[in-house]
Amino acid sequence: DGPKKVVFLVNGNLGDKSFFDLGAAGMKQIKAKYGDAVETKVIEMGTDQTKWLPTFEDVSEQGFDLIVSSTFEIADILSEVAPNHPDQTYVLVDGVMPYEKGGYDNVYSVVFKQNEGSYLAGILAAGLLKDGTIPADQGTSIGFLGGMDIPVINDFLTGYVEGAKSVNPDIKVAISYAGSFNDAAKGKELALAQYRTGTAIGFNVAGLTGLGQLAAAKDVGKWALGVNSDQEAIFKESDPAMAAKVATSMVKNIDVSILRTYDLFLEGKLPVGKVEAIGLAENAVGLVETGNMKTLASDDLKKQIETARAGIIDGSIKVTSAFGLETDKLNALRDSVRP
Amino acid sequence: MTDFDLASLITFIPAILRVTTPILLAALGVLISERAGVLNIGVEGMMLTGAFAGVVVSAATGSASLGFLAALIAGGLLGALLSFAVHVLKSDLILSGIALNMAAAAGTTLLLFMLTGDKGMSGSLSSKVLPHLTIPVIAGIPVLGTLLSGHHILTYAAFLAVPGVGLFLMRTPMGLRLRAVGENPESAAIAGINVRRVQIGALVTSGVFAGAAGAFLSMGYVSWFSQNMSAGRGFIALAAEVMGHGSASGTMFASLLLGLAEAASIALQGAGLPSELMQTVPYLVPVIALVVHARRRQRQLARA
Amino acid sequence: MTDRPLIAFAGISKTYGNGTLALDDVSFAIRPGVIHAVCGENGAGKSTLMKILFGLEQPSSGSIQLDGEAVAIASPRVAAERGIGMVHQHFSLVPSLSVAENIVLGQEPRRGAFLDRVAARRRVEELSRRYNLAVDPDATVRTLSVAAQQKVEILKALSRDVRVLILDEPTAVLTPPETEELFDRLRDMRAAGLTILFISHKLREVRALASHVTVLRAGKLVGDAPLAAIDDEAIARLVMGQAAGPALKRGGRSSGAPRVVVTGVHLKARDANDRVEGIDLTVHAGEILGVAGVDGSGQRGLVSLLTGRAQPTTGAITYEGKPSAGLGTAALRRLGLAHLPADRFQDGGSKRMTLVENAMAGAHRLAAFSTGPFLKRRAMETRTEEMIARYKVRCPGPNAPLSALSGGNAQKLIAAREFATEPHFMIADQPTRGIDVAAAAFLHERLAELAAKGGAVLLITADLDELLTLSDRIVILYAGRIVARLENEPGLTPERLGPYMLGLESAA
Amino acid sequence: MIRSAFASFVITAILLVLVVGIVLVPIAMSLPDPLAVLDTFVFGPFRNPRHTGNIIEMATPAMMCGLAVAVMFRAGMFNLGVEGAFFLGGLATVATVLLVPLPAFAMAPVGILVGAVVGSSVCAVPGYLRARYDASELVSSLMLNFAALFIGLFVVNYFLRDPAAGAMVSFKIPAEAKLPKLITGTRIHLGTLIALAACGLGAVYLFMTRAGFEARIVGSNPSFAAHLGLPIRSILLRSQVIGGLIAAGAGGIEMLGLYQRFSWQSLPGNGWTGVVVAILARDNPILLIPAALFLSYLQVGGDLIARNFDVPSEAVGLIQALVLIVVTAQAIMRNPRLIRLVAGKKPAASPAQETKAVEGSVA
Ligand SMILES: Nc1ncnc2c1ncn2[C@@H]1O[C@H](COP(=O)(O)OP(=O)(O)OP(=O)(O)O)[C@@H](O)[C@H]1O
Ligand SMILES: Nc1ncnc2c1ncn2[C@@H]1O[C@H](COP(=O)(O)OP(=O)(O)OP(=O)(O)O)[C@@H](O)[C@H]1O
Ligand SMILES: [Mg+2]
Ligand SMILES: [Mg+2]
Repeated sequence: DGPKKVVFLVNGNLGDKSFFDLGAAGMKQIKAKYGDAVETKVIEMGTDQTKWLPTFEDVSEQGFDLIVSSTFEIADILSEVAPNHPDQTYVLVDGVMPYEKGGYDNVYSVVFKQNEGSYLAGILAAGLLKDGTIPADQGTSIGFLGGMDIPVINDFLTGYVEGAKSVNPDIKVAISYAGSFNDAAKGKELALAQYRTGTAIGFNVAGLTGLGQLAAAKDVGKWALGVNSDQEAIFKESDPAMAAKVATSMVKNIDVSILRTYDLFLEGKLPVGKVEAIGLAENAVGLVETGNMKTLASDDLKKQIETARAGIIDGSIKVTSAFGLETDKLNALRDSVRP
Repeated sequence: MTDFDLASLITFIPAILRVTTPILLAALGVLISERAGVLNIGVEGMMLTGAFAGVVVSAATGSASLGFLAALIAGGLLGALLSFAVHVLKSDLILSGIALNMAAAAGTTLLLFMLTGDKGMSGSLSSKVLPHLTIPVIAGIPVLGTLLSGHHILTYAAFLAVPGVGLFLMRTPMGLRLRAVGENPESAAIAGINVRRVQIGALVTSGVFAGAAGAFLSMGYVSWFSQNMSAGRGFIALAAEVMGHGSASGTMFASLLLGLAEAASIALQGAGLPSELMQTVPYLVPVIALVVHARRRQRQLARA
Repeated sequence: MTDRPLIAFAGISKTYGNGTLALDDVSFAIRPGVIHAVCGENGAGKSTLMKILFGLEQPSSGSIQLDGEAVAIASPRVAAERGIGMVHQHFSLVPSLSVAENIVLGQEPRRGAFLDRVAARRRVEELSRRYNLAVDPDATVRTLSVAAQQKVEILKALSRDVRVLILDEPTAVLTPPETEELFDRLRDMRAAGLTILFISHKLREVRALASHVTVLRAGKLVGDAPLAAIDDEAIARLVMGQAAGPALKRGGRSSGAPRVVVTGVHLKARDANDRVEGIDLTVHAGEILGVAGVDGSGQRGLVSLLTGRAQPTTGAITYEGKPSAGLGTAALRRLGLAHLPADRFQDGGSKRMTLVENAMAGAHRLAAFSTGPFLKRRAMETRTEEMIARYKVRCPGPNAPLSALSGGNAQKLIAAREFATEPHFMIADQPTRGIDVAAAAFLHERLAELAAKGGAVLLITADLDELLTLSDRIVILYAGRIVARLENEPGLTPERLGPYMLGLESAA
Repeated sequence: MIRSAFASFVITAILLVLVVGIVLVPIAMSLPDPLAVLDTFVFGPFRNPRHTGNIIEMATPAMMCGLAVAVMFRAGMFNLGVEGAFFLGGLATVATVLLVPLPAFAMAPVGILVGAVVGSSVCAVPGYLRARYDASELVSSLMLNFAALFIGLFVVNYFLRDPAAGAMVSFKIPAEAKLPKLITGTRIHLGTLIALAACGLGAVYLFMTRAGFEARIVGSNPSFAAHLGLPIRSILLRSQVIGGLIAAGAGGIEMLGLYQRFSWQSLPGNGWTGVVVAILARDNPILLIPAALFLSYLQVGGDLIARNFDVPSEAVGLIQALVLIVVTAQAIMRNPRLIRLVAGKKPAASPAQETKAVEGSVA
């Protein structure tokens, strides 16, 4: 029979520099690896949520072998569509089906433990301050710039704060939310406000808004931490001075995991009807260690990060997740590090 | 952020000016169109397109000035396009403006994708930025230096444009004609003025201002273009113009107020209040200011 | 003077977008250096023809020849280049601009890139002196009285180098001395070689000024003759298609109880022209009280007080014995107030709404036209059709927008609405401004009839013939005060009123 | 009347073919099967009942938001609060059905009612500020839209958030609260009937009631309204409250009709759609229905080609923008010669300069 058909449904628009772009990159990797044996397709469903269900229904009838989509919101859509198409296989990235209620034997969910990767980012940020690599006159606290006050963003925050606290229990973290994912100018302004009030290094988790932090870091000569993809690499060619201020990026290898999903699917080993949570152990999240970090971080600090990684993998270190965390508890965590 | 001493207040001022700049530039554009009777709802789309053109052309030519020029031209062309829809096709003004915004959002993303293979941002293009200006002597003076020196060139341009636009509207023959056309097109036509030509000119000029506002975002604030990066500033500019009651100075004060509210909400992030509530500040302050202002006007009228 | 016509209309027809045939194959010629009058009923097509000559409308067919050469007048700009100026029936000023700005608009004096305000002011002052039309160049037009705006209009037309001046009902709101002055100036201009096209419903003015008259009726040319060759009655017959009815006899009514009593009323207004500086006034049932005065002597303030749009700063108004303090327009209208406003399109109606809607607004809450919250559209339409028929409103139909009506016809419809409520107290503010003779006579009958039935009428008018024809008593306003109270006895003439109106005498 | 309206429709159809031709044909030509692309765009929405259903589902909030805009525009109010009212109405409806213990049958009606009342504030507050202080309703409504968004997000985060969910969304809307589906195989729900009824009632209100008549008088000439002694302020306020109630009610209906949870994290854009629909329909409530259906048809057709062919969704956005401009192009649509050509009859009078009226109310 002919080539296999895989489709990735974007419940928004491409260009977010985050899950959607990474998902599309995963489709490219599948195509690159399997060539003519596979047909891949990416469909943008847009931001109008009422259009998502009809698109899933259409696509489910078009004979795809694998239908991939991402984000938690899609779980609700799949819970309506998947039972009606028992022969169709679905993959939900960064979201979980309510398996405990039974059913959904045709959906494979995979979630990323971004809190684990962020824990390492927190160690790096706090460590750079503690060991004086970033001198105290640049600032004494670290920053976090979130797109919105929502669980998937806060999952980065909890790990980041806990990682930093593991280095310095008294660390202060300036936390801002932009309220938008595409306003780079506002992201820059928020980052500048943090830098102005004593932040020396900040972590942006805000899509296109977050990139504004890089411009701010360049302007004031302080430091930024990228997210999802290697943000140093984005500007390496076009703006080396800015790229030089990205200490590292906490990557979330959605692309790699989508390719892995397809590999497993071909082998007949895809664990449908289940959720897999992948993190440091699976190399699904982690820090970019080949860029600025290589020269910036001391060997001690790198060692400390390695130790933490091992601890998380072997379970001796537990990182709090924002999923399922009550608002009160989250507020308590944020209050504990307020500058 | 509790220590609101003079020093932190002064460091706060450049932030206000930065936030105000794109709003003010766009609002002056809206002002010109509004006084000519053709309210430019498409300012958001023109801004976005200006931001895009600036980046692409400066990357292609290696020249920030050419990029900036392209941003102005792109905004002006969209103004001409809007005026084509309104004056030649005789489409509805508001609807054409909304359609233009839709088209600009889609068109810039599409072109970006065609040029870079990326729909999100232009990070792979080495585009140029416009400079910040240090004013020789003043820069050295403690407080005054922070206030007056070191801002982006377009920040100076925006504030200098205020008396420029004010003078243009109130003191030049062209401005007189423009106001006459906006207030009473039939009378203007009777006076031998080509209403259509004046309105076309106003929309093009309005687009040029919007293009400059866009260039500030992509060649000032940051050094790249990203999807929908105007992020609603065009509508804020529309509000600023209306709050300014049709005068250039009023528009400037309204823009400054909006900028101040936004900058304050940014500075107050991390004060421990829910971020959502902090984010309402930039939108509630103008409403309150509007009411206070309107009440004062009412009282003045009542007293007169 | 040559015999070659300066302007020749050749077979001009005009059909408006809504299908109204406003002009039907009109041809006539105008010789240079004359004052040429154009007469006709409301809606006859006079303004349309002038707009075509001025480039504001394009003819559907036919052509215009200027100096024997066929010209296409595509816009007012072209008209101005050809030396044609026009004073419009409806104002064409920009309210927020100053007098000087309005006058120089389109041909501004410059100093460098800027408007030369000094030169503009000088130009206005010079014009104002030359034509003896006093205006304040720095005043904002919005604050001017209608008469003052009319002067600005005329100055604006004269400010261009014109050889042809079109005046579309320019005298409607001028006082007699002002009108006489204007006529003198127009005669001077003719002597200086200017050709003047003059539209008026007042035969007396036509005769006093013009040497030639063209009459239009329902879009057709029905008469074109030197004035020397035609008598008034013949013109009236041409205008109306029939002989005029007998003129109304003045006075002779007996007045009843006081209906509206104004005592010691003051009104502070932003605009000095609207201020009321202490007025005592009683309008009785069954009488018509005429109010004379140069426009801007406090009439607007008085009207806004009487209609409830403003409350007196001091003093009191009683309405059928009850104090009206705090009552708004709606409450007063319920008590029987009606008001024919001076500016018919600004206050009297809505151009974009249909005739039915304009005619029934206000009455729509009556039981005859609504059940519960709902309107009885059929009844409203029937009623409007009756009004249209009774008031002879020339219109495409009851569902046409008001904007499609000529000025006079719109006024008739609005009058029909205000009379329909059988008011106890009617304020008629310039009720026949711009209305043709027949329609004016008709409205005069309505006012007289209303008074005869016991209604109280306050008539504010700049037309002293009208004032003297209708009023039982006359008060004269000057600077917000009553300077004279006169019984309208047979000997009273416009000349006697003049000195009071100009504030030269006082008898109160 | 009917004939020239019909002529307008024929002209529209011809124009659309032209526009789609100009933009889509070059794109389609670059693809393997250009005819299939055109075919899908034009006829695709009617091939599958589900897609036809999508048109109607999408038109439902568009009609109601258009009605809300039309009611306010007719009173001369340039209130853009429909966007925020729709959002807040949806939120308050969901909050009511989640937090208030209600018998099953009362959930939807009470929820929508509460949603309508709460959400209407985004239109009513600017309305009040305008009526009371003469403060520009354009500015305050534009600003309050965003304020409503962030206040709404705060409420979701602190009061309605399902901690078991991985996104900032409310708990699930109970099944009993959902609006019943009308046609199996589609998602068309009771809300569509409500929207149609609302448009009918809107026409009755504007053209057949005293209150609507008075609102139109105020909207078309406030001085005339003052001459008549109409209570202008309360009429202005009333129009904006009605507009707000309709818009917010639409938000609630949308939630209970099509959503499982409250999950908006930004303004959903229905307010702008409402403005577009109202302008297309020239503020006529009955014409809102075809206008909304037309807009949704374009959307569904565009989505279908973007989904099934290599046509970027942005190209579809461009086509839609162009179509909007062309269908309101009076130079073409109301060209007397064209209309005569199609209808064989003289065109009706065109109300003078409608754009001017809108501008006037902005100032
Ligand atoms: N920022 C400014 N700096 C210096 N001069 C200004 C400035 N803004 C305006 N002016 C001067 O004031 C004049 C009035 O301009 P402006 O735009 O403020 O109109 P305005 O007369 O105040 O309008 P309004 O009638 O609404 O009050 C201008 O012609 C200019 O000479
Ligand atoms: N813009 C228009 N659209 C449609 N019909 C119009 C328009 N302007 C005028 N008409 C119609 O054309 C006819 C002639 O109007 P015109 O204004 O020329 O009359 P007129 O002789 O000046 O009357 P009046 O003495 O009342 O000013 C009238 O029936 C009028 O209703
Ligand atoms: Mg001012
Ligand atoms: Mg006329």
